[in-house]
Amino acid sequence: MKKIVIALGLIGLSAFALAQKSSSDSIAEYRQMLQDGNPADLFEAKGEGLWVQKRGPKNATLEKCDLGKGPGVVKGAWVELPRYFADTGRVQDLESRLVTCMQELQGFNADEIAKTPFGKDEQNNVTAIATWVAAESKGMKFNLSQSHIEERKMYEVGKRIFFMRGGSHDFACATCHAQDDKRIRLQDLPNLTKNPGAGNGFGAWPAYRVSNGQMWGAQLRLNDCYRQQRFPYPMFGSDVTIALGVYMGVNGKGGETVAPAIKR
Amino acid sequence: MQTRRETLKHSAAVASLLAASGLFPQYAQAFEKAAFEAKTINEAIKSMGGAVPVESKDVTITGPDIAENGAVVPFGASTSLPNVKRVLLLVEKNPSALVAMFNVSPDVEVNFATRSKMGQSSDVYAVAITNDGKAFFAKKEVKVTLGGCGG
Amino acid sequence: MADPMRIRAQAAGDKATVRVLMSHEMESGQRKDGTGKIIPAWHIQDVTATLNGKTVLTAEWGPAVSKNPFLQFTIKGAKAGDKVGIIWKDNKGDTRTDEATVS
Amino acid sequence: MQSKYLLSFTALAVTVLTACTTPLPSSADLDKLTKDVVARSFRAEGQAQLDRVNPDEDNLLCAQADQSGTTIDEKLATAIEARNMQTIKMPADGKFLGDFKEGEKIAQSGSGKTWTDKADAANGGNCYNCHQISKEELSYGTLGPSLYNYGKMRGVANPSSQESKPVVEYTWVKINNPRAYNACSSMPRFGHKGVLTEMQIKHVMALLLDPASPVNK
Repeated sequence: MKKIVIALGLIGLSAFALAQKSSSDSIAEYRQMLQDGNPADLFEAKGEGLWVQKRGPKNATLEKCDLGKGPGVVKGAWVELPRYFADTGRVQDLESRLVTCMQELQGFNADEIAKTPFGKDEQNNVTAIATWVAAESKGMKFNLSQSHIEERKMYEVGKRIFFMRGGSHDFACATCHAQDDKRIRLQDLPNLTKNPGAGNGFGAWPAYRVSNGQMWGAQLRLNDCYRQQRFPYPMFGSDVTIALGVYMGVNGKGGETVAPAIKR
Repeated sequence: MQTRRETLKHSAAVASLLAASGLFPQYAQAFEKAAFEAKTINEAIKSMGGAVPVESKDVTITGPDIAENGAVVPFGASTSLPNVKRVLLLVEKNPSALVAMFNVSPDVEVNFATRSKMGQSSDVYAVAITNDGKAFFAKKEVKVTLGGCGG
Repeated sequence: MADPMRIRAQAAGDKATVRVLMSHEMESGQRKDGTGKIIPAWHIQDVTATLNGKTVLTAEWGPAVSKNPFLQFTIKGAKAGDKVGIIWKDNKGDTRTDEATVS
Repeated sequence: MQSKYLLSFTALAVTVLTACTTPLPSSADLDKLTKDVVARSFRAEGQAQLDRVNPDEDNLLCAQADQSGTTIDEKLATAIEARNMQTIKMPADGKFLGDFKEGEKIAQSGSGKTWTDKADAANGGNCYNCHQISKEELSYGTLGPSLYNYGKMRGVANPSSQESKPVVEYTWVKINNPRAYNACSSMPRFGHKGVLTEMQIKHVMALLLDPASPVNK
């Protein structure tokens, strides 16, 4: 009798293990099905158009924008960002750099764009342009510079912020993103302290989110991480977000960019 | 192996979905507003005519077994049957079952793919309607998980 | 005005596979806003596909088609250089037409 | 003559080196810089006020250890555990278990305390985000250990019995403030930080310990 119970228990267990495996396989299959026809393409096309469109108080295009590889060089720029820019004296990521260009070349007010909520007005345009810029580097490998002292300082600051515990739940970025093969619910968590997690995880944004049909840049990705971490609101382009970008980007060195990706 | 009873049960389900959609060719209109507003199968059974749609191995529905997110669920509907006039995609448990309808012409293959919202786990049907008013279907069960932090 | 579509049409043998992404909210009519009021359905209702100006496919969609819709179909007898056109119209009367060349 | 030459050569080498690679500031200076960066990067939003980015001593010490990839010094750990143990309040009415059905709802809910949550709304426990709990829920996280059969495995047949008391009290402390036992636990301090109310914690206790709970089936 006892033997039967144990045997039954085992069957139950293995059936359960099987169900678990097949559900993660099925979800992988589902994700695969969405790869062809990523709506990020729509934003990429829009961004490409915005780059060459005369806009803003100065009625100018962004074609002379320097993303770090010289005015107008787009291909390969994304995999080297964030980086130090001498003209602003700051380390900047793709989105904050685009806003600088929109101010300098087109005459937009950078502070106003930074204050605009995500998904509205010029923020939408920043996301679209970032999507196109990132897509232009598709398949290239992350190679962030650490030659300037400010870039190295930002890496160190980013590391400290990544491990900083706080908020009502004592969470840090590291609580969820410093181990391999962990998940929240069924969602796999990339280990952002090294590759492949850093390159594939952080390097996947801008990404199209199927859950809400929105295109999210890295700034919004980090912003919503902090919301769920129960922290206060990190401001657009703030040094906390830039430092984290440097930390994860440097950790992702050599990883191939998959942005713009399609995500849950 | 499908028993006769099961086949009948499925047929009835599809028949009522179809009836609910009001899409039998004899009722064809310009934009089938009513079709896209039909709520339930029960609602439809009443208006059910004589034609009974049959399950057919010549109709194919492709889609995931599990959708990580019900907001976007990819489907393909195709058939090797001749003389097909329309292809429908229906999600049984959606507030309105009919998702999309494709009018076939000789210039296209009877093979369409699109993406649907799903409120919950449900059977999903691809239905092919022939020029002479017969309806054939294939169905697939799709589970919808929510996942994520929910925060 | 609505944002442009992305149309990819690729010839293989004597046919061409067309993949389309459309920029549209596809509001389901099931959701409520902050005050508890139902947000009215707003969705693409009619889709027409043409090959060199001739209609080859029409479709009718409800609000259950996903936001930023995807559509894939195959045109018989289409070859590189042919023009594939897509027209959509939504239930508010907004419409958008885009064209791509088969490659 | 030769040594003088060598000396100036060394001096030159040093100059070149510093010019090429400005040395990083000291670790303490970088800590200070981080503090400044944090201070200017966040703004208050909803109930998420700026005090949330002023880590307490426990969090500071644990983050330092996390960052260096080491485990925290044993003496520090003991001190952290002791002061967190002092935060524990046993249930006023002596009852540790509530309703496991309510506990399941709390375990499922991931909401609460974010800047988009209403401050007066009930918070969730986020439990399934990190733990397997009941067998029916397949969508569970793996950051924490499985809690399936939690009470059963610990031999809890009657949670109010004398022999179950140590397990029941341990669990109460663990949910209220896990750092009373594990200085740098990643688990939120649900009671101490006011994430869950005493009543909510009782419901979660029941989910884990009530023999009738699906967890112990």
